[in-house]
Amino acid sequence: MNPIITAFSKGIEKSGIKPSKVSVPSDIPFGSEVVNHLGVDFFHTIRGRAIPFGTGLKLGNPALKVVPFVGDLMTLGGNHFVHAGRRNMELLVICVNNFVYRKIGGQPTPSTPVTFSPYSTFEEPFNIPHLGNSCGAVYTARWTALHTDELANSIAEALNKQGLSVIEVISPGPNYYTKIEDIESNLINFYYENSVIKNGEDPKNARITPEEKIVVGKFTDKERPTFIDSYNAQLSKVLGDKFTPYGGKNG
Amino acid sequence: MSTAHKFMCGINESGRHKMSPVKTIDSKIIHPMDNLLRMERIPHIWCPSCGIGLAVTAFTAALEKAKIDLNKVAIVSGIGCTGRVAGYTKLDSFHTTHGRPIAFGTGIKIGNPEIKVVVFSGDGDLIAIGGNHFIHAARRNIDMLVVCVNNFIYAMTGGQVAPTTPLAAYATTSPYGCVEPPFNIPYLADSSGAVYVARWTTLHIRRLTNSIAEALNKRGFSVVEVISPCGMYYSRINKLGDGLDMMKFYHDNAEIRHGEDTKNLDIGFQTKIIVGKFVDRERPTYMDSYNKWLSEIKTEEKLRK
Amino acid sequence: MKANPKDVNTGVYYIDGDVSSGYGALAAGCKFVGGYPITPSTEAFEAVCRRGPLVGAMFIQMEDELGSIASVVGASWAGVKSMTITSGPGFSLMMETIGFGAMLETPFVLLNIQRGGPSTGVPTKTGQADMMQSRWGSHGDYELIAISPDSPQEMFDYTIKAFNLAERYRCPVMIMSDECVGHMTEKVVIPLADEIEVEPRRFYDGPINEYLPFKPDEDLVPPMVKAGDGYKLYITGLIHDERGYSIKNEEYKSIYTKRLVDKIRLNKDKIIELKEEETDDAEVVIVSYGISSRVAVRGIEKAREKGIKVGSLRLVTVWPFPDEKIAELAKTIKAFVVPEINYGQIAFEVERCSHGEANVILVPHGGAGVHNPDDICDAIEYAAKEKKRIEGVIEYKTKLEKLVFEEGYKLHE
Amino acid sequence: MRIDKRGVLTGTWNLSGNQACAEGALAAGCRFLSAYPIPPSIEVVERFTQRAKEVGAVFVQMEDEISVLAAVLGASWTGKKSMTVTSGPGFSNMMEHLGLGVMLETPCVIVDIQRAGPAIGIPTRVGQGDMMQARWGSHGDYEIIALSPSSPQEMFDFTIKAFNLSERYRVPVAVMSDAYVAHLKEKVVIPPAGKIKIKPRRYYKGRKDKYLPFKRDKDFVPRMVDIGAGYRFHVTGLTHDERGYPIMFEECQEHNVHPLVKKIRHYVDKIVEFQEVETDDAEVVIISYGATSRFALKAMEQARKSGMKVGSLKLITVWPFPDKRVAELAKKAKAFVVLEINYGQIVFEVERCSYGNANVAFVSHGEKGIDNIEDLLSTIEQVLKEKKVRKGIIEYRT
Repeated sequence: MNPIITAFSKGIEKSGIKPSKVSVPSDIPFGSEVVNHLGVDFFHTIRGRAIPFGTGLKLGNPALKVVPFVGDLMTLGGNHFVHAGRRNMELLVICVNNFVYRKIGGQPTPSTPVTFSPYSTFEEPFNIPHLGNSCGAVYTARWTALHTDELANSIAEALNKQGLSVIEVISPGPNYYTKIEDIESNLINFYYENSVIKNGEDPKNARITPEEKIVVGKFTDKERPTFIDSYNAQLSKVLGDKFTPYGGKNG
Repeated sequence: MSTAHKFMCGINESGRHKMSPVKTIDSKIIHPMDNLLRMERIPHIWCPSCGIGLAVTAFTAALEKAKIDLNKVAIVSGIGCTGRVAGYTKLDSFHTTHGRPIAFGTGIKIGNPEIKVVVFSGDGDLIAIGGNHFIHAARRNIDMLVVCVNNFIYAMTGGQVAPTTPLAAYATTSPYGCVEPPFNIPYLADSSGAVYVARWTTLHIRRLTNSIAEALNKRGFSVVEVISPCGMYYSRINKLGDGLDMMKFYHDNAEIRHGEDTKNLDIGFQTKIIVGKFVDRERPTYMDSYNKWLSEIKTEEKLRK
Repeated sequence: MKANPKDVNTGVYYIDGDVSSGYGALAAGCKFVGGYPITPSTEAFEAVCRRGPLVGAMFIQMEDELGSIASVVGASWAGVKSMTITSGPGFSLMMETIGFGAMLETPFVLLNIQRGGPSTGVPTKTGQADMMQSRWGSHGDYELIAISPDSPQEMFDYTIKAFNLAERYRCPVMIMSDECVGHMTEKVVIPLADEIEVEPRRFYDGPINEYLPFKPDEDLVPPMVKAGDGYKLYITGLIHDERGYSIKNEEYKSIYTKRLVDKIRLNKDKIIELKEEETDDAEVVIVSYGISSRVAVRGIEKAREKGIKVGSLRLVTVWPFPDEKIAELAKTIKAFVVPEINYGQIAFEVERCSHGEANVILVPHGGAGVHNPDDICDAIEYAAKEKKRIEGVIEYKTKLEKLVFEEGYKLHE
Repeated sequence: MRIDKRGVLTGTWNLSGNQACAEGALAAGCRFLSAYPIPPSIEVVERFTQRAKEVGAVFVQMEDEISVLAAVLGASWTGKKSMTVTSGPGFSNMMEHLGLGVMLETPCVIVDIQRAGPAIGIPTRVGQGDMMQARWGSHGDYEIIALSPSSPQEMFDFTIKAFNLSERYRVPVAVMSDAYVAHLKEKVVIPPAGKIKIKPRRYYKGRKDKYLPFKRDKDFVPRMVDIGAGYRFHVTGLTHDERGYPIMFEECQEHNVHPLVKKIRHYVDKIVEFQEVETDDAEVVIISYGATSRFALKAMEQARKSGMKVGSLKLITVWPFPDKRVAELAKKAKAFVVLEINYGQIVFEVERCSYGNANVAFVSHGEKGIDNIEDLLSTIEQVLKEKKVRKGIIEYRT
């Protein structure tokens, strides 16, 4: 988690956005000191509901930059994710992917208790950038916990995007992974050996499979009217001056 | 036999593409799908000009076409107009909670892999509240057929905006026009891993039938989207005329493009509708990978001993 | 504080309870509604969708009820009054997040237009079987407030009251209406803005660095702030201390969640609202709420014609429950008669609070319809006649039950 | 009926409550488990998955608890005994499908390892805050059965009991355990397969075309068939007649829903189970369930030593609630002391059933860790001093 937080705070800095304007609904608990250091507002929501909670925050006060941290790998929250993408709700979803495909690094073996992975170990995981992209996200990227600088840049970039941005961060987490020490010991090499940067790659081809290396990079960067934009556009068109546009890009 | 009846049996005026011969019991014409429909439930609840009846006709015809043991087919529906389909088909049929038929069907499939599970429900049910189960079942590649009747609106509750309502279309909860871009269901299914994806309108009754029959014999998560008119709400609120006008619209604006890349299948308000079979691929189903995994463990343990 | 004239569509209307409640919400200054269509509550949401944009209120139809309520909790923390609208099945889906809202002491209003249950039940017809659920539906210990209006006019008035209570006590407030009231069309008078009392959110106005999100005032309710004002909020659904920080296992003292319960239990008397009629010399008292209280009126009249002294106690706020009131009535009367559209929920509460000093007769109804006033009248007669104390809720056998189970009623040919 | 021997791990073991629960399920013939990982219930799934391959049982991890219970209901209709295991937050998510299970009268078992709530609460700490939720958590009117084990051995026994009850009454049965019992390791004796009583599913054995899914026997319980057996039946969550077809009249509602309540309420005496210790001469009766009952007994012994006449009533089935027995005891005893790890849930039921005949004192174990019994003892002393019966629930400052 720590490298991600570091990258996150760097990213906020780079983006030039006041930390106080950033709200972080998350189903991963942050340390209180971490939050103090970041200077953001933090909401530890129930599992899987970070995105709708963020939707509420954003619509309640469009001036906010809302950055949901999602740790459940779109299990409970999958529906909220795809719909936020469809609406192009102005959120930056940072999906911390603790899932390590079973064959990578030879651990865990198939007999690892399935309950510790967000999916049963024999299931194919979601290709999150692809899912996000196909649901209409305007920005998708994937980095490993190792690529802190790239991650920071991505976050800075995404924070200034209008619409739903998704950044998947591959990072092993003890909660989901029994033999974590095996991996941590040689994490650096592990990611060096097992990841390859392909910016602009079609996320469709960025599946995480045991055979191929983890494809990382920035995949999508497009423009689409956000929910609030199209809301204002449509209603002004129909209601004319009876309607005062809501919030707007920066509240 | 009335024209309407013929139409319902899928027999057009020229008598072409009969789905099944006209059945009679002591010279009284009975519904040709008598053995597949719960006739005691007819007349059904659907409004005049609704397309769901056609989808059911196609489905029942497909069941016969697919030549599968009907006792081993379970049909699961959710809530909504299409949710009532389970109540009219004479199979093991379940009318479950809103948005959960896929989850319920998953339980049936894994509880007894012999059963062919068909989830027959609407867009709001499967894609809005059931979206999570939809993408996850596709990812897992649960061996089931999903027939998603898409009428662009929540009809049962009186015409609220749905995640399939085209931009700027009107609905009671988007009284000033829909502001949310709709889902492209085939694309969603495709990108979450469905092995068979097709889309037809209720006008393409024969192709739809064939498609469903094909999908019934497909191993894995198959999705057939059926674009269907809702004369009572969608057409009325948007002033699109009655069911026949919608059918005419499909006739003029539906274009068949097999194998089209699913990302080009967006549907706008009264724009061209691209139909056809888009995806047909092979992937190990959930039970396949489960059994593989199981055998791996067992061999591993043998080695340990 | 008075309502904002912009939000209030003053006038005399002929509208149904749902719509009236929607107008009430906007009049109370509600600026965010997250909903999901479900019969029979849709009209309320539709009303907000039509009128909301004109008064600068945002609405969104989420992908499901889980999403709609989560967005409402979020919006409330963004600083706007917010509300969600649903019915039984959606209510069940919201349970986890309702507990979450209570834990975060988030003010929001939930309008539940009850329908016949369980499960999908009878979507288009009435029921009152979610009453206990509204109190006990989420896991863990919490207390909240539930109001049960019985007319479109009250739907308007009590929606406003609900918002006021929510802001006052920083807790979710349920409007437990039912399909009958929701779809009942009556005259509704929407007063001038300056006749509507609106409780503003209690915002914290001290130095930023001294702010503790969960440090209560003397009435056990902590003041609130908005997200994005630089307070570096740390809000968690874990059990937490005044700073909002989650508490480590070893230092676990449940003082925090205790306050969640106490802030309602100790402020009970201020919250509870009852409508009492001729209870002073009554021998039988009808305890009712929502639509049942209107059906009961006829039953009571009939009984009075027969010369029975009948009083009526109507629960406007069902939760917190008026324990003391029931207890003191129990001393003076023979029996309570509780007509409700379920097979016994509030009746058990009445039984609990009557401490064996008065009989409790339940007039049940499965839903999909309302009581036959004759049943209520007969129950009252029986209650008045019955000499001895009978332990347990006496379930009165209604005409409907007799018809269905004894007189061989044919459901289908 | 003959039970599947493969499931029974006969012998004496040292198991945690969670493991015992999994063993109980397998012994009862449960062959389908669906769950979403949530502490403190994970060990059940682990144990189950480890043993599953030996007994040909299957575990499915769904995307959330909503789909979990939906899958369990579906699997149950295929003839497999099915269950799920969860904790507070998951239990809340299951509420809608609990209602569906009741409406479709689908036998299944829900194990809720309670933790401190509300919301996320403290995932690793014990709590008993879901007791009322088990009874009232889903919308609409229904009755349900809930058991509350207090030791790993009981986790094993009650899980089997739960399956039997759910097959007998065709209702979802909740096993309301808690983190304390779930993580407690104790001796668990698993009897030989022959010694374990298993209630078979009540199948319909008649002409296929005559089958009515909701035609009730005298005891209000309808008979079941499996999917794929060729009955071509229909069931719905809507209000339905005995054919399973929806009919939206109040008559049908009465006809459909009233029996759901009756089939439990009329057999309360058959279902209800509790353990009494020295209640005959008791002036104060401690009422407890689950983890707390262990400390209730401890406190009782101490109190007896110091000459106070104290008995204990331990609830085995919390729902349906033993109204009659509590009422009887209320007449004999001076007072009840109710011990719960929450801020008052079952104590309200006790107050209800004591009809003003006995004082009802409440001790919340939320305050100071669960194993401290001083509060309990001092409460007993103080309640004994009470001269007359006080209205409402008494909470002494301790």
